[in-house]
Amino acid sequence: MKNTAVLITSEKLKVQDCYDFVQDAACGGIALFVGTVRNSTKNKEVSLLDFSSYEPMALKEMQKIADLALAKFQIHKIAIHHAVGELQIGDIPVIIAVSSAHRKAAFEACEFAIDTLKETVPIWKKEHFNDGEVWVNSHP
Amino acid sequence: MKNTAVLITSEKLKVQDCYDFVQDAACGGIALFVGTVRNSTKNKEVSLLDFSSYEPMALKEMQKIADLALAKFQIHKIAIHHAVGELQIGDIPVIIAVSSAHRKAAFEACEFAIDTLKETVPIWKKEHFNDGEVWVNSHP
Amino acid sequence: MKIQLLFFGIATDLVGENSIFYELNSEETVLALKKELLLKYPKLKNIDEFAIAVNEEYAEDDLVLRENDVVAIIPPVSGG
Amino acid sequence: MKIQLLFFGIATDLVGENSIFYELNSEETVLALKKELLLKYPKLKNIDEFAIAVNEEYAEDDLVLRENDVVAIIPPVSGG
Repeated sequence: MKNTAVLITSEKLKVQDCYDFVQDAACGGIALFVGTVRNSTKNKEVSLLDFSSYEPMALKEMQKIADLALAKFQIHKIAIHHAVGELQIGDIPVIIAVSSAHRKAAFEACEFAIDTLKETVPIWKKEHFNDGEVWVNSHP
Repeated sequence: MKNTAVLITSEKLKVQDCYDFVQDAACGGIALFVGTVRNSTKNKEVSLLDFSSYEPMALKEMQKIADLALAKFQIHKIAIHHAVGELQIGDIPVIIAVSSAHRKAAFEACEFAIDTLKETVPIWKKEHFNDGEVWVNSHP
Repeated sequence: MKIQLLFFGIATDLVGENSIFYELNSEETVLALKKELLLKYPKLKNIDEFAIAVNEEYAEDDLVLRENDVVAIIPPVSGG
Repeated sequence: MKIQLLFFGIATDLVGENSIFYELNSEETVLALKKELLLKYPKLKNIDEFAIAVNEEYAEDDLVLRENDVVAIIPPVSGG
């Protein structure tokens, strides 16, 4: 039985899909993190975000995170879904879902996964403003 | 604008309802905890759970948790939903959803809320087994 | 003076009641009532411990009960 | 010997390419390639820093590149 699911897609992400993957009769709790596109960054109004990825490597890095989370924490299953392409305010770039018998492990694994994803997975976000655009994190 | 939602219901809980309540254009992340009914406890097979509450007081205690989470953590909104009545394996007794600009606060508030709910909210769980039933936590 | 007693969870099963009216001889504390209840309903000793809520708020042992208070017997909670 | 270079994120914009074939004079390290790229594409200095992935894995500076390696220029990631 597969206990990890990693996905990069240009379709809309669905919380229910991640929930359904990790849900299990043996688990007592599910922790989820859902990233959402904010309407501003550093007090500047955002119009949309554009996500691109180095897809085969990004999937490998996401799989490493999922495998490491399973090794480090007492969890049942983990799903890591990331969207690419243009996202509007309120859209969902990322979902992490983790199921476990006891909730502490699910929270820890969920936070570990999103923290690590933001450090290692080759996905890039360009913020579009009314007066221009900027690649996030890329400038000195 | 109301930034807390507390609910006790005998209807099925819906993750989407809690998500929709906390989602906000100003928030960058949503942390959720979804409790689910496990098929066993202490290696004994569970057939169903029966939740009862002292409803008016339980709602007050849930509201206190929501208000305290808003005061303690930099979060936007919080929803705390709890089901009562008979629940089957895989059903959802509780959902906590928290939105915030930055994810750390959402995780902390979500974990605080479920930990506190389990300590203070007057709701009781009776576990039914094939050979009997037991009120959880009640015996010396 | 009269108060209302509410029983929940295992306490309902042990006492066989959900709600009763109960006569106090005088204004007395929550602690005094707890002791009375354990004498009147010795089966309550089967619970690990129980808290008391007065008018839907957890009450300390030294709170003094008043006429018409709604007093709930709260066994260890197990929501979530 | 020939390698393939892939550019992502801001690096694509700065270099004006997604993917090119690139000739190395000899087997050389990732660090040597980084220095060469900064000379050939001085605009890459506008990025805070960049990592190198070889065949879809992050590479240390001392890794020696081989014929036909797929070498990706990885600006600071910003997923999530």
